[in-house]
Amino acid sequence: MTTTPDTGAMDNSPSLWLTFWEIIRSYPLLHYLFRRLGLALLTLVGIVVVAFFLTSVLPGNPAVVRAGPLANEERIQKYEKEMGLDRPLAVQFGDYVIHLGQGNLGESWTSRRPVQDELKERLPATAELGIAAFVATLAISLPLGILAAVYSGTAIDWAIRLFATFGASVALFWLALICIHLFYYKWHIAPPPLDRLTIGIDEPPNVTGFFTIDSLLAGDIDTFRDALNHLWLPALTLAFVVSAPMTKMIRAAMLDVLDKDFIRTARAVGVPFRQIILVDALRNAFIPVLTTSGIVFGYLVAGNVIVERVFSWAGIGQYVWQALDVNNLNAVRGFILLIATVYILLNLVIDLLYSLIDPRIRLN
Amino acid sequence: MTEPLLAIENLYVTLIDDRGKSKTILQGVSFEIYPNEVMGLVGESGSGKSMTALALMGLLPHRAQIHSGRIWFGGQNLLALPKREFSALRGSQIAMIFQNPRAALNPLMRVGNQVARVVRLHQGLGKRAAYGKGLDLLQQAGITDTSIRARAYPHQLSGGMAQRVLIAMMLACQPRLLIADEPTTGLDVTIQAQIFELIKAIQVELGTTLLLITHDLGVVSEVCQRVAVMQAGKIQEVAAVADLFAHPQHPYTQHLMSTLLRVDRPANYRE
Amino acid sequence: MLRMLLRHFTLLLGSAILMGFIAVAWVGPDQMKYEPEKVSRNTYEKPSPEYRFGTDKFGRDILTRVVYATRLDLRIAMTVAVVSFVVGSVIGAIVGYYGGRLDSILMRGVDILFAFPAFLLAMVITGVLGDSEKNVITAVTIAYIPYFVRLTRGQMLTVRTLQYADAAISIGNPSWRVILIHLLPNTLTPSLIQMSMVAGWAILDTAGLAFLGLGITSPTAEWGVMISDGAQRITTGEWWMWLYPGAALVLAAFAFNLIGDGLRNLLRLQ
Amino acid sequence: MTEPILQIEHLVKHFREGRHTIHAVNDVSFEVYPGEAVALVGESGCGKSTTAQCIIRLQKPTSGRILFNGEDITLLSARQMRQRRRSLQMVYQDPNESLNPQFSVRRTLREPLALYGLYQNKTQILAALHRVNLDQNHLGRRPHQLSGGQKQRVGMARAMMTQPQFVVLDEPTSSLDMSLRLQTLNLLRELQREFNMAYLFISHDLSTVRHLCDRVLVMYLGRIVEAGRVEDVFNHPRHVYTQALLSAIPIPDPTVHRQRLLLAGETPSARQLKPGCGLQNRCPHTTAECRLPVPFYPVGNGHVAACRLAKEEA
Repeated sequence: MTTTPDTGAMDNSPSLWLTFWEIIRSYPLLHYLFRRLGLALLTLVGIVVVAFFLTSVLPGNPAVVRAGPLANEERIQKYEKEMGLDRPLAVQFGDYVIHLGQGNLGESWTSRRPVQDELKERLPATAELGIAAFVATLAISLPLGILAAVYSGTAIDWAIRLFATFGASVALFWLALICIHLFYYKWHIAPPPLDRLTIGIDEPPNVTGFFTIDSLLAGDIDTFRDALNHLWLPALTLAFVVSAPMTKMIRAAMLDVLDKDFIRTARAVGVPFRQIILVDALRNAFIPVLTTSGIVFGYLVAGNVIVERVFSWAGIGQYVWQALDVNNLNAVRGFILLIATVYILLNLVIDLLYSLIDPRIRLN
Repeated sequence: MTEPLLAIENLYVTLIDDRGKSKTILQGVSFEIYPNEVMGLVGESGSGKSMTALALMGLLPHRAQIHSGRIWFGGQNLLALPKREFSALRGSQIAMIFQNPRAALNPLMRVGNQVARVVRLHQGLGKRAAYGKGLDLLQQAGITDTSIRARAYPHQLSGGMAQRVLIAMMLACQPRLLIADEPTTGLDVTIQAQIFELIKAIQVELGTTLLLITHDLGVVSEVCQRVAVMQAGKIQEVAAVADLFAHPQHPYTQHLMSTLLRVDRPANYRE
Repeated sequence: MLRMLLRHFTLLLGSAILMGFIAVAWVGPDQMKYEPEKVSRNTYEKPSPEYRFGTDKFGRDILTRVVYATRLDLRIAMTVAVVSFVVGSVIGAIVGYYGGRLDSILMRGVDILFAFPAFLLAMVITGVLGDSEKNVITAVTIAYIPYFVRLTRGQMLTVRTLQYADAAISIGNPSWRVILIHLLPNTLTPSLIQMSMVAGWAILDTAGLAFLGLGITSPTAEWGVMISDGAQRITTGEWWMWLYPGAALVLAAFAFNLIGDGLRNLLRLQ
Repeated sequence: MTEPILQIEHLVKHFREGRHTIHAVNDVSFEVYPGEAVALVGESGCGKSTTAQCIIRLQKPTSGRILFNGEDITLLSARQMRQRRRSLQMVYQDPNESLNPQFSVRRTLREPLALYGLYQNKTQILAALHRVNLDQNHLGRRPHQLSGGQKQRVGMARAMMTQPQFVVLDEPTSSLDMSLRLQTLNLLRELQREFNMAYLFISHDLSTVRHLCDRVLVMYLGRIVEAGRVEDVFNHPRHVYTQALLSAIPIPDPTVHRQRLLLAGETPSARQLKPGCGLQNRCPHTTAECRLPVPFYPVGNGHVAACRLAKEEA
């Protein structure tokens, strides 16, 4: 597209879209954000397509599963028709996308309820566990990572690295079993690994969906204590495994930064060591750690599925596990979209944080 | 004769390389620096001149260890000082600028704040006063529009500009001994000339003692009064600059002199 | 010499453990006095001289099953690591060198795959493909190919700007020689390290899937399957059912991780 | 008079960098004759390396012609260009980066021959090694087993394997220590005499230029500002930029005292170019005339300078 000045009215009134774009482009940060947003949307579209077709090629026929083992051909066909499985795949996809546009993820074929409602019910359980585990992960890996970097090459570093390598090798479900065996079976410190509250204790009134927070909001100390009692062991188990790669990343990032020229300059002009570590090094090390936190998210979510299974925790991990078992396509798709969306949103937030911390991104 | 400001005696430093082998990289380095002089330390890459400087600063990398030797500064042996007291000398008594000035600044901090931080450390001013003082120092270091430039981040500055910021930091330190390790390597020739003029001017004005590390005998001849020639971890010759060029004593120095290329004379082979 | 041993302690330890596992996988099954899937009346036996690791609910010998599982799990982990490495590196090298539109499209695809944790991706794909050894391998391989694509592409982007890339072109190499002969071999070091890491992850993922009842399923002797069997008895205290297969699994993953760390140390030196 | 081996005509190279256009090379023309060593000097970002990359076609020029033996190589296909590369070679700047770390010296040196079907036996490689003062002990070594100077000599040997008529030398001595620098320059000189090659020597180091080259082209902000025989330009620089550049270089002789000509400020960005002399905001002699396009003024003996002061002397 070329604009030739002084040749007509067109040039004096460029299209609204162009003006809009020009305005955005003149603010680098805004421009950057819009580009990131566009890319995120594109990725999401790709994920919808992949999620749909991947699950559609399932060799097992959901109608057969639903009809039960004793059903005859006729009954199966009836279910296929009812579930829309007899139509061409493209039509099914179009249907799915239209529903998606209306915020409708389809119906779960086992419970006959909308998938989005079921996910909404179960998400807080997963989020509560995940966030608790993440906080614990930071509490473990931040000091360990910094210590290992500052004392690199010493016995402290060696021990921390061994811990990290071992932590990366521990099968989460096995660790969970050991924890349950010790803390519940042997020592009776933890409650039985059965969901989020002891049977007989009512769920607190739903505000956030986090039982610990909701019970506090309701002023119900007993429920809070019970919720916390159920939460700590799975959260710590998960945190142990996730903090292994996190510690490694923090250590590597810190080591990298401590080796930089500007740290040497800061020392050469007499900046105290503590200030160098906590101000100069940590802030700079935060950047690479931030960019890899998608991986940590991956560990958390994948770990959650397993921990939920072992501790019978009624979150979305359990949900998808059950759905996969019976070819509950809409439920699986809903789960995939949910995870992908959260991941993409997370990445957007990371990018935003990134551009706030690092002036080289902000201003280029 | 005046007392030397700094005297290095028989300094041995070993370095453990990646393969775990140790290698002696400084083999009995000894020389003195007298107050108010500009001393050159010249040598080729790997000769140990940067390691000598880092040893003076107590900033040797982890893998390097001082084996033996003494560094006398202000009547104290720096190597015998407790760690804490040695760090207290850094910046206030001895300070150092490095090559690759853009990498020598914290990329996440505005340069004005970096200078102000050093001012606060060494001159005990309040935040605002330190920032104002920092702007003055930046101006002294030859930066124009200081209030705007002080808000810049290092990546927005050219190498020459970044080196001026570092020089402003040195002005804030007002050290008795300033070490400059190849301060213009990587900068353009015309900018190099500007920076050297600035360093010379500041040295004369403040009466700071300067140890200039370089591989360029041209720089030595134009900036320094005395010079130590280093090769393979040893000091081979120490002399006044005029003497060194007129009558190089050590074979290595003589060899260096024979390889000099001069821009003001026709090439050797055509003579 | 002692110093060398100490420096490469992790690599040596990892290799030693792995060698041990390979030996067990190779000759172990022939030495066992029980069959892995043979049912007996001695259910839930505690570890004893007769049953070193005890028995499970069908009276099967846990030790025998752990040994047979070694063969299966190692085979899966190594296949996944090698196949994802080869496929991922070639794709990564080509898109990294040429860049442009092909690169943008492909990397978008990789981003899409990266939006899932590898384990979840493998879980969904296994769920889609159905339960079999081949399908687990396929699923886990697909989940890890993007790692190698991204890694090699990134390496390629760096390497192709180095002067020896220019030199290779300017002495008259055609593009395919520049990519395959000059550049690709110089991008492989990180992928090699990654490969041993992926082997470790793959073994954990395979067992994790089996633990959830996906991929390899009962009654096959597989570590995850056995741990899953044991998990059903977690509240009644038959700890030997899950402890031993889990220990074998973790030790194997540990070996791969040690090798990965050790390789990183070793290759960084050159 | 002989035909030039290389003729650059109105070479222009612009890069896009986000919303900006970098004017790396702006209308550069010169020629190089067989057997001649021509230096292209200037500070970082002046466009000298981009010019070199265009000549050996690692970059595609925005416009302009590059005639090699009378043939415009910007129009050749990739396959045709590969054939021409045999006589058009390059020695790279950084010896640590310009050799494939996986290749032994033998393989590095055999490759250019093998690509043109010229490789017969090991003696060819040994001969090439001897020319750069290395021997058969180095044959099996990989780059990390060689010193910086040895690596650079392998790089030189590689460029000379196919006996090219023309070699671009991209700062081949800038990362070498001073004692190696002279050695390397002398070696380049010998090789040039032996094979009667033409050199284009890209450098920011004027002292090496004075040692090696016959003619010099001084570049600033993507343009050539002064050109002439080395002795003429170094003894009587006519452009203020050349004068400043020469006076900025420290002379290793305490008995020499010079008046230094310091330029104000720094090289402006190559994003927005103003018409006229590139030095107009840094030069103490700037007048209104300098803000208009400045032609080359001849000052005799093929020496030209695009500077107002040169006109008065001409």
